[in-house]
Amino acid sequence: MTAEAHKFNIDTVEHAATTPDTELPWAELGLKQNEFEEIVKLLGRRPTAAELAMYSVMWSEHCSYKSSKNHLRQFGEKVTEEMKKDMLVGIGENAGVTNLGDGWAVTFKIESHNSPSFVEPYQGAATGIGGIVRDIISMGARPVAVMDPLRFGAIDHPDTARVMHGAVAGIGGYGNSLGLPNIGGEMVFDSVYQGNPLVNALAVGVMRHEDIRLANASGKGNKVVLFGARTGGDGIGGASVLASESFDDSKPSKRPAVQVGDPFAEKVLIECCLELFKGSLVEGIQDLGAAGISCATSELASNGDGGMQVELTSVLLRDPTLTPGEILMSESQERMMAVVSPENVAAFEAVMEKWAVEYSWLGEVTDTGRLIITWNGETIVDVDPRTVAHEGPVYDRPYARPEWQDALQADTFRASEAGAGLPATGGELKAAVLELMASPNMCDKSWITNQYDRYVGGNTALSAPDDAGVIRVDEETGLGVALSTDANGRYSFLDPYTGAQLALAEAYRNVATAGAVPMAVSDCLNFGSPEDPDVMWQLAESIRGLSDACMELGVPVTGGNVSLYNQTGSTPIHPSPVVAVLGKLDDVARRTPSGWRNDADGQAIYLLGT
Amino acid sequence: MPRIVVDVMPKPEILDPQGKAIVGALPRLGFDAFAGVRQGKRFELTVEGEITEAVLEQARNAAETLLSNPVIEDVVNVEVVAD
Amino acid sequence: MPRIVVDVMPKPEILDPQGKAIVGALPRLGFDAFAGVRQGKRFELTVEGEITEAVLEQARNAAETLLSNPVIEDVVNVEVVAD
Amino acid sequence: MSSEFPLIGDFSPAPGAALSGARIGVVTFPGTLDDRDAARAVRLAGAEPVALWHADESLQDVDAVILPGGFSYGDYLRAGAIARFAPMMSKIIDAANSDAKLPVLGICNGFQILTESHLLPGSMIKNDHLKFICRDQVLRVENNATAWTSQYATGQEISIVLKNQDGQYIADEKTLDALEAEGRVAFRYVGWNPNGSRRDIAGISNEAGNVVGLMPHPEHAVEAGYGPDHTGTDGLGIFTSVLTTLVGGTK
Ligand SMILES: Nc1ncnc2c1ncn2[C@@H]1O[C@H](COP(=O)(O)OP(=O)(O)O)[C@@H](O)[C@H]1O
Repeated sequence: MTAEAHKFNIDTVEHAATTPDTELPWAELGLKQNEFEEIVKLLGRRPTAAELAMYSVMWSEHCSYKSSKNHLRQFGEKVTEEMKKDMLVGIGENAGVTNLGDGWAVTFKIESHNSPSFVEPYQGAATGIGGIVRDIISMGARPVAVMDPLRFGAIDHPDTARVMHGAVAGIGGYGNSLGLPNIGGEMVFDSVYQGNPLVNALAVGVMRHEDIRLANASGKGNKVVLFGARTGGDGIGGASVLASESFDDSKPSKRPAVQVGDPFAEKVLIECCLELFKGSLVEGIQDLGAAGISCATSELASNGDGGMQVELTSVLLRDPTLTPGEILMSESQERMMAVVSPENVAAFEAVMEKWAVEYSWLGEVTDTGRLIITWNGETIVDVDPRTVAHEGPVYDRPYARPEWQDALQADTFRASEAGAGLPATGGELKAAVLELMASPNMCDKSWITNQYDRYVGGNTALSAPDDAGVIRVDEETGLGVALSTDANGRYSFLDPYTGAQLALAEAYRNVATAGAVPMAVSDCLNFGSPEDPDVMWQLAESIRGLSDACMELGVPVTGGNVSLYNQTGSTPIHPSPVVAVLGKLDDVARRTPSGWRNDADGQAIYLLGT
Repeated sequence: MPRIVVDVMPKPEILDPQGKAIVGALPRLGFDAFAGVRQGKRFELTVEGEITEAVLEQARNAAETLLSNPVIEDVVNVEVVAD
Repeated sequence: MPRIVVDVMPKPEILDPQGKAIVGALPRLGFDAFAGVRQGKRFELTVEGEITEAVLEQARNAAETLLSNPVIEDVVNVEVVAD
Repeated sequence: MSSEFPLIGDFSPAPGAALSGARIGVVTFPGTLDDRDAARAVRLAGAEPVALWHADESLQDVDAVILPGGFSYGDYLRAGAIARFAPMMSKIIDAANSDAKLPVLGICNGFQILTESHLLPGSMIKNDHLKFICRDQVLRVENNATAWTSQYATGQEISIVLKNQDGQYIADEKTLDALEAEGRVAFRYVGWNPNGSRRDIAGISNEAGNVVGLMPHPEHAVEAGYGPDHTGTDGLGIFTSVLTTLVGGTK
């Protein structure tokens, strides 16, 4: 064995088989006893340190959806054939894809980056944009716009300025540098978000049908490549127990808990990927987000038709002290993994050199059905990739309507009782309107939107302050898309079933009033701890409400994200299902801006609806 | 006038995109001697009057609270410079 | 590993918007000892092997041509730092 | 990718374009963002856009060059500082200074690259308010005798898009006096100075008038519906100006 192999006390599969009684830090890595036992059962032996690292991140709530999966199924079940007719790729891939006609397709998705944005608002929000944009690229699309629904604590709380200005600057700093127009979002202040701001990010991309790419590794002998930024210790600060793979007492080296984004690297990555797609140089592709290489290798392998063999020492490192387990868990940004057939290797490398993007070949697709990861030739991971990526634990968490729900709903404001406070004269009415308009949640948002580039690309037909953002897709025909995101945590708190429906209805209306036909939904479900039956009820009701409403309106959910454990101590945030609706315009020239037009003198005003 | 210099650098374990871009550019200009570059900040604080220990203490505090972001940066130096 | 530190500051006659913002913020945080602040850049160049005079000369050149823009900035310092 | 439909803003000359026969290069650096937009503006003005790659050394016989906006090399170090050393820039600097006086336009990051290259005097520092700003901005055309402004009237006010983080134009007093005395201030901000630029300067030219740099983005105001206030097309004049210059005409 080389000195390199001895750099760490490598825990090989062979070693694991002969040392069944080694104590493993599964609890520190967030696994429950039953989950650890399940891993031992699946493997028929104790996991190696590297395997433990992979299972622990992939079976986390964030990656496995273990608390929400049983409920999320409704999005796939409550759909008619009619709703499916334009769905080219549904839930389960990096992002859903919807047919726009004329050979065009659109993909969009919304995700959360809540807790990183509380710790370090600028970088947390910036990397939130970076992550969602990579999801869109990995579908084969050119990203064309972003949106940012935001929720912060009370506007007059001393910490709100830190989080809010940092997050807005980070979203601008990253999104502007990528050349993606920001076409809308939300800004809500409420003390329930004080210790738990919601920083959600949406990206939308367009492609020709034939350019759609999926995250799968097929074709024995095809090569696996990692490209983009080097792998550092980012995001594994919390899992420092792995710094010593043999779990002895040696001191873990420093691991950053926050990630710093490099928008320039991501912009180059976008162009580089588009050039790969144009030349049909990749068979499958996956972005690296949470759970990094663990996620990319296990998902690519389990979506493919065989297995995968990877040599982990081939990964280019920013920090040479990283251990195999840490390399597998690292969340370093601006990386992608692709599967390339041998005849395209040279052409692939030429594209990398042109854009000066670093890459390294890690291994290849096999027909063994196993994901095998070696460290200097010694096997440190030997698993069925499906057990890592798709067959993790699923929980039917108990839930029940909270006891306090009735009292909450009964606590209403009746004008007749509180009459004294209502405006009676024209002057009072005016004062009330002015007060409302000046309230933090209603007042002008241009201090935010002026920090975002809304023009880049030259295809923005509507953006703030309009109800929906509109982007032209085809310059010849004017074909385009409209997007809006909405949520109201207070409504959802009062009645989660109806609240989620209202969020959908609002986003749907915003898209429709822009002149578009609503076609698809993506959602970001921001809730407290699923281990709290009250919160679990809110989540279950919201999903039931949203899926029922989608069926009613005939728009399918094509993707989304669940963010749980948004709470301070035992106090959860209000249930906040952020709903994004995408619509289609045959010609964006016919879009309808909101607001009175200067040339509208003398035109009639109608109020529609009930 | 005497000044207090405060130097702030990105933490070593944190990605420094600026330093990375500079490292990439140097060899193209014929500067091949450097293996790595990190870019930080240098602040010069001027003081009217004398730099007492109390003033220096203020500078150290300001360095930790306002001039650096302790999540991603380290204050590597706070010193008095005369010229 | 020994490093070469290059310090670059905005020219004195140029208004430095970042420094100005910091001067404004300091008293609000109770730091009242400072009359002015200027924000510049500190680069740390790492070298594999020894820092010879030739390497130092490269660093000086890089400082003047790439790391600073003489229209707005001065290179105030190029020195070897050991640790 | 099929070629019959251009992917959003792909460079493909519109049929029937290039009536003037002019070929205008648009340079892409790593991190350039508005190259597709600049190419579209060239096309709408009636010329043929030619994509130029920063690392190449051939100007491909173009008749003029645009350095578009964006964040070349992330704007790391200083905006435009690293891009200035690209091989393509050496060619452009030579061609701009040659007897042929190649017309060169730098928009935003392109303007920053031109100052870093010393094709234009002065420099850009952070906006005085330290934030990125995106807004519809009114400019006054101060000099219509440059290669890129001949289609405007001197004193004409135009509304185009402004978006930048490091847009505060500065130069020493002597340089500023000289720029004014020689009529080399091409554009000034009107109504409000959005970044603290000295003497409200939004754009300048070199002595010969073939090299122009400006912070705001004319390429985002060339198509009704996608520019300022959903209607503005005031930016198109910049691109038609250079065509007029190339065929030797004036307004
Ligand atoms: N964080 C944000 N990012 C981008 N755009 C935003 C953001 N917050 C609000 N906006 C935009 O500002 C405009 C006004 O927002 P808002 O007052 O929430 O509108 P409405 O009440 O009509 O939903 C909308 O166009 C919205 O998309």
